[in-house]
Amino acid sequence: MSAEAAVLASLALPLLGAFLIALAGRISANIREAATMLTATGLALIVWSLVPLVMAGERPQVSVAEVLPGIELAFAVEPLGMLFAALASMLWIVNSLYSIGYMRGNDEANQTRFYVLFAVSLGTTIGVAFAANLFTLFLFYEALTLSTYPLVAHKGDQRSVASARVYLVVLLSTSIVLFLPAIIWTYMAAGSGEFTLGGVLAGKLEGAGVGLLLLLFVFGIGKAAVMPVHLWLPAAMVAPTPVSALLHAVAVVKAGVFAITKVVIYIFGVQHLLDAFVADLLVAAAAFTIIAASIVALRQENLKRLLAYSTVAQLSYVVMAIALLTPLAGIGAAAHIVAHAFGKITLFFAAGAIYTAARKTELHELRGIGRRMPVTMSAFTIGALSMIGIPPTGGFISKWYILAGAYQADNMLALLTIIASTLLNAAYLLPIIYMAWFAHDETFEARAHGEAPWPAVLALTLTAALTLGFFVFHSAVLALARQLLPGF
Amino acid sequence: MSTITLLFSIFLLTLLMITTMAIVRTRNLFVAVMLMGIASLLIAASFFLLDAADVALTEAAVGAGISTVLFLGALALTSERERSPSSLPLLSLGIVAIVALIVIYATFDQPPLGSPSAPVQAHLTPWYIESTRELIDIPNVVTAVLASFRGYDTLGEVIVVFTAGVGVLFLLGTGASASAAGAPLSEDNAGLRHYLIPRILGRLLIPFILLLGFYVQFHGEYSPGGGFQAGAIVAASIILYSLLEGEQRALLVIPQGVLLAMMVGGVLLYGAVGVAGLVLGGNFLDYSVLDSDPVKGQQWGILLIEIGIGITVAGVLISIFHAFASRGAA
Amino acid sequence: MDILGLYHYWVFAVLLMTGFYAIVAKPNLIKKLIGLSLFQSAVFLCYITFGKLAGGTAPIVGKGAELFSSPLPQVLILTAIVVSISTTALGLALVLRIKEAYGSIEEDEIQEQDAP
Amino acid sequence: MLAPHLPMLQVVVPLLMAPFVVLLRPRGLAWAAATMASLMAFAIAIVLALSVVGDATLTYRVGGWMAPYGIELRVDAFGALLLLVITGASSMALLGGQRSLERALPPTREPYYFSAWLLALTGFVGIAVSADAFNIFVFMEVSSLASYVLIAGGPDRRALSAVFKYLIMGTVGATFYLVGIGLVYMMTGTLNLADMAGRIEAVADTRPMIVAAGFITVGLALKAAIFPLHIWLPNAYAYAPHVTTAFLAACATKVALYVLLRFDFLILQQHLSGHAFQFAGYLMPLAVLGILVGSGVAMFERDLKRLLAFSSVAQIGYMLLGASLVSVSGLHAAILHMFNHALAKGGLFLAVAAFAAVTSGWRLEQIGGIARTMPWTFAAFVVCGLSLIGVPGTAGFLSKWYLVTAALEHGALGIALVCVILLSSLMAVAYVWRMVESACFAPDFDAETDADSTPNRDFAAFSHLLPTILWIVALANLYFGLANALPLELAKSAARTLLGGLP
Repeated sequence: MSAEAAVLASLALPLLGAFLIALAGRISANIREAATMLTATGLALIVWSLVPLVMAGERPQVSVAEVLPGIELAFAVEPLGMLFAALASMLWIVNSLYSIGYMRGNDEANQTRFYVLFAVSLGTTIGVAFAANLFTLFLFYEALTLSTYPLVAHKGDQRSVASARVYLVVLLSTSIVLFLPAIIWTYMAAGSGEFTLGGVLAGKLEGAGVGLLLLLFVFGIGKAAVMPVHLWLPAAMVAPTPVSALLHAVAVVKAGVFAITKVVIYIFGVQHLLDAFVADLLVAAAAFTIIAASIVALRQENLKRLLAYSTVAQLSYVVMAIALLTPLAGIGAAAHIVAHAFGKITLFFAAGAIYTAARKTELHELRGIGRRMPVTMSAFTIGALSMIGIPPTGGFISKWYILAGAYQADNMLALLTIIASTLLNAAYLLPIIYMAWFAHDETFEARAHGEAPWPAVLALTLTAALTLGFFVFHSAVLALARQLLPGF
Repeated sequence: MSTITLLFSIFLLTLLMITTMAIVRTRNLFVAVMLMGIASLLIAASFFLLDAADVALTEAAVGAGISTVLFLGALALTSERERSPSSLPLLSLGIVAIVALIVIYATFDQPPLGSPSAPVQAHLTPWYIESTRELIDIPNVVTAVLASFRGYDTLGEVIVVFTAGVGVLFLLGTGASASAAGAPLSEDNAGLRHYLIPRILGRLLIPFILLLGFYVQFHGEYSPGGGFQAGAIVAASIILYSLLEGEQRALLVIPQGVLLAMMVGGVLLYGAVGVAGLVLGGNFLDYSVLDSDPVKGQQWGILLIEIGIGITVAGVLISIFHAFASRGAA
Repeated sequence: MDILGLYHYWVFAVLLMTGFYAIVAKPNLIKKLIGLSLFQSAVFLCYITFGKLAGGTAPIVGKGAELFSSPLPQVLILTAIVVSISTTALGLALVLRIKEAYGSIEEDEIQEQDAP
Repeated sequence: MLAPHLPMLQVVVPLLMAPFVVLLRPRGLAWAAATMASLMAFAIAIVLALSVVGDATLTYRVGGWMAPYGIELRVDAFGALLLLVITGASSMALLGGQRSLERALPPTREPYYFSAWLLALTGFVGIAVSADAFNIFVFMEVSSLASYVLIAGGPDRRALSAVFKYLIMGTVGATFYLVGIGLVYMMTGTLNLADMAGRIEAVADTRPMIVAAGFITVGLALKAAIFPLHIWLPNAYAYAPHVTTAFLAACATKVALYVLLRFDFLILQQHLSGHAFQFAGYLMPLAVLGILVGSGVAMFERDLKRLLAFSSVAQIGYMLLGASLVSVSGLHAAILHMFNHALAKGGLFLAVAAFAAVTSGWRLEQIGGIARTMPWTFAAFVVCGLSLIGVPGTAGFLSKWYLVTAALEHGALGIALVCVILLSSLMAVAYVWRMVESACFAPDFDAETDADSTPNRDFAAFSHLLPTILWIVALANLYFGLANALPLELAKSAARTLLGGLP
């Protein structure tokens, strides 16, 4: 299969899979889930087959249609997109495994719809990853919002419908009111929205306009959850946990920070931003988000909401890293996308497993749960350590690079923020771990459960292993990220 | 125009304005409809003074005749008195006054009435008069323009009439056709049969009205008249007949099915003439190709489409009348 | 001649607005249709007026006359009259159905009935 | 051999089929004949559209008489695009609407209804191909009278009062137009549009011309339901039979707007000094108000069809806004939006027709849970809804994109306009999502507890043709969101023609 065909196949396969899952859903649950696993595996194989090519410096490109004059629906695989697509497709396999356990364990309704929409969401995520220009990015960005909306509203009760409404309104309105005008402005100023190394705006847009446009992008890409447009993310936590895990810890939110990264590197151009002295705005916004979200997380009672605020903070790490505009920070941003994905998906898997096995969602209910669910809580601990950035977890690697990048940029604000937030992370995560392992729960019914169904446990074990593994085996990710360096 | 006609014209128009004011003011709808008939006749007379004999004839037949009958038919089924409005509609008066002033404002730059250099007279008119003589060779230029030069408009006009017929039948149904055809004639639906004088007079009149209709139909090329006027006049005579003899008798003379066939047939005849032009190598509605002599062809075409118009108009108007009348009976 | 010409146009304006007034201000549906009829008649008068040629006759050639009023406005108005009566007929049919459905032909009473 | 006659056949085919249809008695036959005629008209429209690509113009002399003496037909890119919309909407609505109409109409009235349908189609295409001011009036009346009939077939009595209002306002509009062209005719002596444009220069600054421009604009604005003259539209659309609404919502007001744009740009603007400024000065605020008020009312409307009707008022505002920029790019956006909006709104109303086949009504709470009973139909509904919002990848996005870029050419004013467009897009998200939420998450509506609705869970009445057609329309929304060469080319060429070959 040629590289171009692989790109198209990676976009088409999830949609085809969705169709097959819909058909299989009419026959039996087993065939449907087999179809899901098959689609996920197939997608991962295709996407990963592209990795060696991209590492070797190739950039496969496909243009599908010219939608507007000079504006094409086109795809191009570059290192960052490759990284994102590879990450999402790999985690989809694990997540599908987890979903089987979770959805069956909780006897959820409308499971076929769930799997179909999940496949569609993954397809659009790949579209975001491989987008070759702003228009294509925007198209798949919106499609991702719309295809995940029903997943958020999955339960269909009043609370989830209301939360799903918040989700949709925040994401759609920011994208329409800020992102779209920013795109149009870019096309009008630069005459192109093609992702080009070194940017397209240099010499086309100067002065205050650069800052304004950057802000439009950053707040328009609501999926990156920079405060105050983060509101949708806690709201999205009403969704079934597999959705929160893969989509709202990896695919959707990473699509946001990924889009910002792409805009900074390929639309503005690092040099251009440095010349315009506007990136500090972005650093400040991200720093504020990190600190504020961490403080809010401290006050959460609900485990998933706590994790959501933690995600908000961690996303801004990536945004801040990229805004530092130094090579080391750039590598750190890419590494953090991966490391945070592994860690956070593990945490969500654990939260979901606890809910499935014990119906527990609030922090105070977790007393002593480590004894009844040792595997799950071990994984949770690894994930939490990675969030804080303690070795030997993946979180340490990415934080290290970001810290180094901040030194390189001589940016005191960033340095202080990272240190402060590490302390805050520890402050809200370590008590949970302590409580789970060392506190005692006296109530009788609390003891009447063990681990979650085996597919779920297997999945969270795998991701915990990945979190640990990333501490050692991160050279491939860094190699991919280094390919971005000519942009700095 | 002599001074006398000028004065007469002004007199007519003034009378017309007074009549319309009265129409709007009166609360009695029956009076309003009757005054409408008078206004139509006044307008028709003005048209005649302005050299528009064809239009005058049509306005008299349609405006004063058919339209009055329809309004009366509707009044019989609703109510004759208009409720008095709750307040004086100042807003409406304001809007109306402003638009009136704008229209009057427009009049000050107009070319003076009757000037031969006015664009209306100078641009197209001479060509029409010349070409009618040369290419069509009938005396009535209005008929020539109507049926041939702008025959497509006239087709549209027939379609409008047909649409109105379809619409009224859709809204009101074909009425009592089912019962009327077979049922014995009942006494309460017998029109004015018990009144001797109108009945005798009416019976005497009907053949003459019909005859007038056919004359207007077939003499339209030479003098004012044509399919529309003829259709309206024929319809008027049938309507008079049904008023005198009752709905059911009228439906016995021309049954519902025939009326429908007339509505459809007239349009199709017109369309067929158009398509024939197309098939014979000309454009749609090109009559010249209908005969080896183009002028003859034009005359044939005009004759045929005028018949088509007449049939459709008569069919539609009579159908509408029956639909209204049967609604009352039901 | 000028005076007459202008007078015709003014009558047109007055008729137009009398009809328009009946349409917008009268709640009775039949009165509205009467107004509509008047409104359209006014336009007919306007067209025929500017088709008139001083000293001309009806455009029927071959009677010795050489000056003819323009036939085109007359043709247009023939069409317009037929359009007008068609609209009136359809409007009246609607009024009959409205009367059957609502028992009234006054606009405000109908609106009251529709307001839940 | 037929090729040169196609502009004429476009009108003649539905015109001559209409009387036939009245005679077809057995159930279904009238529908079949009307559908066939409509599909033929659609085929002709496609051929015409393909043959005018690249700034070509087809003309036809009816009766063989040359313009300006006879009546001329003229099909340019703008007309061809509109023909596609009209005939396409008619064909799709007829194909999908058979069952829905069978339920709505008593069998004896069916032939009249379908005849009126073809007459309305005749009227619309007649306007689109005509190059003669008075001929446009005649066909406008054909289409209007036929539309009144189509709407009056609605299921309850409110249809009647709505039609009466439409009839009065529509006739006033047409008569205003007649007064306007009468004044122009008086000053120029001609009715042919091209001839008129040539002769208007000499009388450009006279008072009757200014008043004529006013009358024509107001009259056509009434017909096009431009805010605030839209008040006839919501009820007329809401109470008409669903299929009628799908047809008329897709093309009726656009035809009037088409005439308005042609008149204003081809005849008045290029020859009256300052007219371009007046046009923009009067119509732009109306367009903006229409957009905001229409969307705003739609956000709070509970009746599904009224909601969509108010959204139409807003969408007409978009088209007008594009036109009132008086630039090629603005017109281009406006004309493209005519096409795209027809796709979206036609599909939405067809979906309502499908919903109504199984629900007891079409208030928002009555379609509760419809997504569960009719998932495919609902999915198509959502696609069309997204196109209405202007989500990328759908046809609606493209016209919004062009509208925004066109507005941005106008500096500070442009930025204000962009804000309006974005704001109303948000409002569109809100009202589309209210429908989606009701359909997905509201509890199944219990007809027994609702006094004024008739319980109607009659699945048998629901044919498979309608969902198929709906999906064709929905896919067209997606297709023209990505591969839009034909409408784009036509719209561009139309915009160029309207602005007289300006680059």
